[in-house]
Amino acid sequence: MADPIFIERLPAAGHEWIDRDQRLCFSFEGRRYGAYAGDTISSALWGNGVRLLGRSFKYHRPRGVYSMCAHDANVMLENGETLNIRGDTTLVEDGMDLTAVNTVGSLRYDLAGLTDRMSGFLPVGFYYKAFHTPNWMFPNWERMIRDIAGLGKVNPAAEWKPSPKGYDACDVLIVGGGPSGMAAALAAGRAGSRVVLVEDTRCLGGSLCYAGATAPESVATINSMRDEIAKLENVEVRLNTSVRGCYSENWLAMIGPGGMTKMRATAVVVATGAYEQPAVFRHNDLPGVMLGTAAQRLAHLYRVKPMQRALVLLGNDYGYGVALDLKAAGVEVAAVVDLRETIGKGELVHDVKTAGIEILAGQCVYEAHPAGGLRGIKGARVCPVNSDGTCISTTGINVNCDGIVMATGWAPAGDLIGQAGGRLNYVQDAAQFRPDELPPGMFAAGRVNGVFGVDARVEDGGQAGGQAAAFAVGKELPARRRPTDEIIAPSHPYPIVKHPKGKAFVDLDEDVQIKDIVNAAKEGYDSAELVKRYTTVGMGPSQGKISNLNSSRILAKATGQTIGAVGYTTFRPFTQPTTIGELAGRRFHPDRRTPIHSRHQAAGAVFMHAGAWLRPEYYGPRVRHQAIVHEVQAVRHSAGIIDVGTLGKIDVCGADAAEFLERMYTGRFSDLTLGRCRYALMCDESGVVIDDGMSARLGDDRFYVTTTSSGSAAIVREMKRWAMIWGLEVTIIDHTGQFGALNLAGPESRNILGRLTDLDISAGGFEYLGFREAVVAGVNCRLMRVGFVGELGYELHVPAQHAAALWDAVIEAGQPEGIIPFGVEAQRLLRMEKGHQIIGQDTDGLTTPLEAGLAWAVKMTKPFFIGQRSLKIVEPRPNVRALAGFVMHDSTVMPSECHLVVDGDEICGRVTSIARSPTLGHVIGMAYMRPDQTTPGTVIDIRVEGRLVQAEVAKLPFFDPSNERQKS
Amino acid sequence: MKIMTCPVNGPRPLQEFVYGGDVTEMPCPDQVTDEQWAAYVFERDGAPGPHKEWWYHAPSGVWFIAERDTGTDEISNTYLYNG
Amino acid sequence: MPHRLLRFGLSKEYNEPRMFRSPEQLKKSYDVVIIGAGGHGLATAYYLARDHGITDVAVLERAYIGSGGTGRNTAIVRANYLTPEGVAFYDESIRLFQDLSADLDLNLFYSQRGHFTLAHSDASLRTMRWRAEVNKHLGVDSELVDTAFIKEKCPHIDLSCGGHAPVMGALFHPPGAIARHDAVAWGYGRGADQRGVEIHQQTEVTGIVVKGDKVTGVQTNRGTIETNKVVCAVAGYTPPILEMVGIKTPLVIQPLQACVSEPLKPWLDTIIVSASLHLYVSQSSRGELVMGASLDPYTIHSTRSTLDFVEGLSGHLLDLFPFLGDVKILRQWAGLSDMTPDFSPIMGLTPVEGFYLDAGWGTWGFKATPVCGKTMSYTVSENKPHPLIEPFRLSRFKEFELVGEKGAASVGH
Amino acid sequence: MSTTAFRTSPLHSELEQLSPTWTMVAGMQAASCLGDNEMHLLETVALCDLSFLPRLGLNGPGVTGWLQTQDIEVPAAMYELATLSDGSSVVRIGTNEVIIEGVPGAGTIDKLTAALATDVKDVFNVTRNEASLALAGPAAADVLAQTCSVLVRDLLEQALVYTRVAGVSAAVFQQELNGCNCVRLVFDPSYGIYMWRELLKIIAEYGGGAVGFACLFPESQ
Repeated sequence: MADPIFIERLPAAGHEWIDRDQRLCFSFEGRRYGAYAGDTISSALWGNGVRLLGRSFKYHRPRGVYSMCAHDANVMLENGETLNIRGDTTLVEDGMDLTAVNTVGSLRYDLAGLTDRMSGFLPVGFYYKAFHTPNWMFPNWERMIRDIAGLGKVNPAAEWKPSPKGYDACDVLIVGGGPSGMAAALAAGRAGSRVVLVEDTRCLGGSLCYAGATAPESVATINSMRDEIAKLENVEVRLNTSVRGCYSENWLAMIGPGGMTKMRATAVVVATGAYEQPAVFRHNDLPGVMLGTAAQRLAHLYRVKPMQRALVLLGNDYGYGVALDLKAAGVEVAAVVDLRETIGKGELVHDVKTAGIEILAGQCVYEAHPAGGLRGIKGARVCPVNSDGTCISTTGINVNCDGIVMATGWAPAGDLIGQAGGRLNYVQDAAQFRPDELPPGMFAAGRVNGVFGVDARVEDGGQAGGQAAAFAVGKELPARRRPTDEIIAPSHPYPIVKHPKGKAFVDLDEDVQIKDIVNAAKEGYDSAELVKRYTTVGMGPSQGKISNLNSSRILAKATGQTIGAVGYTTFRPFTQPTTIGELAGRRFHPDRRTPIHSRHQAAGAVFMHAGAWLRPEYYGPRVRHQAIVHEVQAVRHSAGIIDVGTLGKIDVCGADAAEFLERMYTGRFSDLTLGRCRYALMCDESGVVIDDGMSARLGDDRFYVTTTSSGSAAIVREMKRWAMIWGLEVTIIDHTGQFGALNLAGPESRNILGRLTDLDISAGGFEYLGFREAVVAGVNCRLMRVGFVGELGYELHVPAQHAAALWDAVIEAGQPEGIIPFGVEAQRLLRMEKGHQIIGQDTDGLTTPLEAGLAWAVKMTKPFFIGQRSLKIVEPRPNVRALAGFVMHDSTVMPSECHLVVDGDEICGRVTSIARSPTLGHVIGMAYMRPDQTTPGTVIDIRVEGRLVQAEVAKLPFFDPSNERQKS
Repeated sequence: MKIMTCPVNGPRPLQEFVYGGDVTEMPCPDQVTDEQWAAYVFERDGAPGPHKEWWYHAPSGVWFIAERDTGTDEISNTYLYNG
Repeated sequence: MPHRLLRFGLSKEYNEPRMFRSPEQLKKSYDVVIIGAGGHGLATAYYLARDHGITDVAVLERAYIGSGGTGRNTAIVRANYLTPEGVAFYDESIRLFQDLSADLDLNLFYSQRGHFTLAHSDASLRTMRWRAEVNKHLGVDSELVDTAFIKEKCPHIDLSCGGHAPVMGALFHPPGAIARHDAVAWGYGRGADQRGVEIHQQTEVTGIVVKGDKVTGVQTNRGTIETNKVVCAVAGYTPPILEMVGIKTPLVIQPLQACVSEPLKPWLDTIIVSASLHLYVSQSSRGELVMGASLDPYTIHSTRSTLDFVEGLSGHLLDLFPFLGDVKILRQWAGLSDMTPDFSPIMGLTPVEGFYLDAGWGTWGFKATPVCGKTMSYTVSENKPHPLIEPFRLSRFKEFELVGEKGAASVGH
Repeated sequence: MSTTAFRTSPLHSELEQLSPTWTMVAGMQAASCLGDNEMHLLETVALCDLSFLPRLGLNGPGVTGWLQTQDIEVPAAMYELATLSDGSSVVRIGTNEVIIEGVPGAGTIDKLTAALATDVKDVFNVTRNEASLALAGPAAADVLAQTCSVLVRDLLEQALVYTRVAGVSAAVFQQELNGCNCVRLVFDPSYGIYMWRELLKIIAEYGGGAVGFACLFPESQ
């Protein structure tokens, strides 16, 4: 294989970020390139003379390095595993194999590039204005549009390794490790706060890492501050860490090498700096046109010569420093074009002059001249310009250059401030937005605060750090005064030049041009938010970091408003695109197991999820249906045992316990005698059935109630609340998880239980609906004689740690009778044979006890129970529906639960439970129907897959109507 | 992350709490018309502003009352229910 | 290249007319004043003008067109509801949506994708069948489908759900669609504007004048207007308006959050909803994943974002699509939902004569936009409720005649 | 009549797979040792099942008074842990609610249980069969920070906190056992296996693992 392409860099410099001792090799679009460790993908490619790094979203225009810090989305790559990799900020790894996203064919021969030629036909919002007639054609158009749009391709085979997430807290969080951030850290640190300083690049210093030449002495400043910070034990520095979002009460999402940290900070110092803003002119997006800071990053951090011959377009004194940087990097500076009529008198300006660089004041770049072969640009036309951006294109000169470097101004990186509810206001003389009202505990410092001079930033940061430290301990905030800033007007008010032929880009992510904004305003989309929604300016991957300000400027001009009045669109998380995996973290899925879980596993249970619980649906090895029938028959003919430990289990204690239950449940409990239990039904305040269970009396002042498995938590909660509101002397003890419970059922259950306890369980000694506390198999046990499944049966409740022992003992004791465990499905079938409703299955969100055939459990004569008053309102009305049983003798077509009961066009109700009864040998079920249909013998129609099948209404229960078996 | 101060357990992330709705007085069931009762059951004070609300700290099972402005989400006071 | 685009390439000038004028002054009086220039308000204005010849209408908007729920929802349109009342209502809405682009001559990107509501338990499977059966009975295309069918339509989904609550089946609703939500408001706005309706943005209602039990005027930050008919179509901002006329309702406001990913090449053609995972996701025509989850758990009248939301949503998304770990989320936002106890809207006449309510839109307002315009305009011009919305009357609560749609709610509440 | 059957830890089946040395403590088979030189795990982070420690809950208006008659002073302050003469600890978790946790060999709980056999007015015993774990070792704080918004440095000495750990409601407190600083987690036993597995996953990333209780209660095996 051919040697990788590698072009040597500029001579080594102390502050560079590359490690020249480590050579790496990677591929891009099928060609191999060399790189140094520490190179980002963009720096390595640019350094090797690659100019075409990506294609734009809409017109597939050639793109190169622009901000060199992912404030644009020009360089987006994929490697088959990961997509939309940011080339500017992603380090080269040896052996990487990368291609650009969103190309048809290849990056170089991108067929979709045609759209650029047709752009004249694709104005702002063009897709709203076509493709919809004729209607039937739209799907094809949409498919085409979808295929052209979109960046990376997802790889459905990709695996995500769970990434950790952690909580943390600090007194003062400082976001940004530039001069102001470091100063803030020192101030807060010295004040004794627990400080965390986060910096999203690999080292502290911020812009001074690459803008050194603009203030040579500042490098020294930085180094000394770094050393100082290192000395403070209460200041923790986190590099390569970025704050992605700021939420209520200084709750911040930070992403670093170790995944996500959720940081609670008492005070936050926002020292996030500023986004350098581009100038807008024809072809301002082509490779070779870049921001001043991008050129500086290339030259200083990666020692890459940004271009051979540069034209420097500037609107502030900072740009003069950039020009000097370029010269120092061996770039021939063709000229400095200063948008301003009168150029500054600063030192830098003087140095530029003495360096012999020509300065063209009051001029602008009217257009860049594309070079052939997607090589970027070959020159530019420079014309006189007025401060309002109108340009005299008739007079002007052409300048040969392969790069245009733009230093025309800044926008504060105020995202976090906006997210936290702070406001930015437009400051005319500085021609940019500046933080105004900050939420409590948030402080801004440095360039984000509109302070640009290095010394001023250090001073500003120190003040902010001091205030943050004071706030953290609730002290009065020291006064804050704006440092005197040697840099007055860092931004040009209107670095935007129209061109009749267009292609002057405001938003590079979305290919939004000047005319798009103007035309949108013309059409009536004349507020910042509407322009965004219509033109999609700022909607792209970089969320308008380098387009929103210019967009507002253009809109303001077009609508004759001030920029302040136009304002900006809402700041929302995230400050940088954040992966779903990092946000998801480990993904906890708490699930609950009963104390008998291991026994079910051993017995071959097939588990089902019931809420958070894992419950045996049935027991293998038989297939589902056979297993269920087998289990049902065991219960009917001999004995079965089921784990009902998921039921809610509550002790209601205290002098007013009985009164309390009277109010909570629809039935009567004051007359429930010691040693007895009773069905308990609960309604909500609108009279809708919400839960049921059993209630047993343990003593004068103590009851034991069970609830449905899904209801337990909410019922306990509501009981506690009502107990408090009613001021009753009652204590609610939730034993749900603390108790295990099993139901021993079947004709043989008495014999089996008898072997395990001394308790008199004879028919007379322990009658139906009786309750006892006794030792069973050596365990203190609560026994209820209940008949949910319609057989002689006992529900045994014991402390969770004893449940397994009890289960083993019962199974053991039941061997002679061939006892087997049965699952949820068998229980459902058994109870249906017995005509027992399941709340939630045979009722829904609006069912009253009157409709559900539960009126017998409601004592309307009581003074009060929850829901009673509402039931009194609906009681006199005829029911619209009623639950009744039905049988099917011909069940060649078998309905399923929730198939409809219909009468012609009328929906009368629905099937709520249905199954073939192994005991009765035919299909039985329960359904809602018109009350007049509920008389046994009535034939009802059920619609199944379009056909009507007949069922005959039957009396409940289907099985053992006289209850002999459960009472035996 | 919103922090709420439980009168018993102190400041905790909101995820530990269950919202119990506005504190309302149940009218005496036999002294109100059907319409008044329906109003109690269904009608809510949905407008932004200071509300008295039920909150429940799930891990410890403590109910308490929070005075919260539903417009600004500011919690001015939390205390245990006392009759 | 559709011929409709030729004009742009061929003409030097950009001659597109304004979508909507911005009238300098409020008039002294209007026949009808609609509060809220969202989809519902503008659709009502549009049909008032088009179908009922009532053009002396002002639509008042506190912020900008579509700034409320219209521009914040996840743009899903479906009719697979649970109650006959709901199904009939939303089905009519879909019918209107299907012709709306042509009707408004604006491409709304109304894209029929097919809508899956996943069932992770036999309980939800039952509810899905219930919905399917009611839908079919009323002629709405819905079917309970098995996992194989889901896999065929959405090959990349992990039906085992990472081992947690595996998918057991789904309610499949072929007409389920997504649309460009803002454009719906713009289209109705333009249509209304062209017919003489005045849209006043940046105009906040500060009071409503009621004499006896009759509406006589509306006070705004730009002056007072006389009118006898006021339509309140401000969804999440309804309660403060109701206070102005002294009407009490069951409405409570809860934020509903959403987020959007980077644009991806198309891989998800259907709309996937899982109530038990509190998740819904579709892929826009731009390629973004548009995702939402359940309501915030408590009342707050603020569109602030929370980290919990996007953490939880990301986790659940990976349960179904484990390969999305590296996909990046760009932005999250929130809107306000005005929830009712039975998850059905509150529409029609109110105890205050001339005050018409279009509220209770919770999480299901966008999909109802056209039918709300139709039925509310009828209700206003006839001063009697349109038959389709009769069941949604405010008085149903005191009558204990709720319309239980909770079972059809797309996400947990 | 009283219980004679063995207790089973909610984590029994998980421990069994680690072929432990079983030791009977207070009627429960407890894993005293999970293999040789497990002590070194305490230098990073170790997870230990302490569900065998007997626990007794008391609730009701009469609790504090009655306990005084049993010579047990309950700290007045909520959640404050007091250690009894026999090493058991007592904590108030409500105006009328108290929990007592025993240690191997301590008698308090048996004594109180016996005394409760005959009904005591306004004192109701609360079954406390929780799952009870210890995170031991220097990295315990990091493990907690990944699962719980309450940080170890927020935990006061001798005081428990009710919060959520890995999505589960739990009581969390610090305790020094065998000279090793532990984070104790006590929670609903039905979540025991879930919690055990999640914590082990995280601990593994720190090079930690599960240990037998002898590491923390050396004298009691």
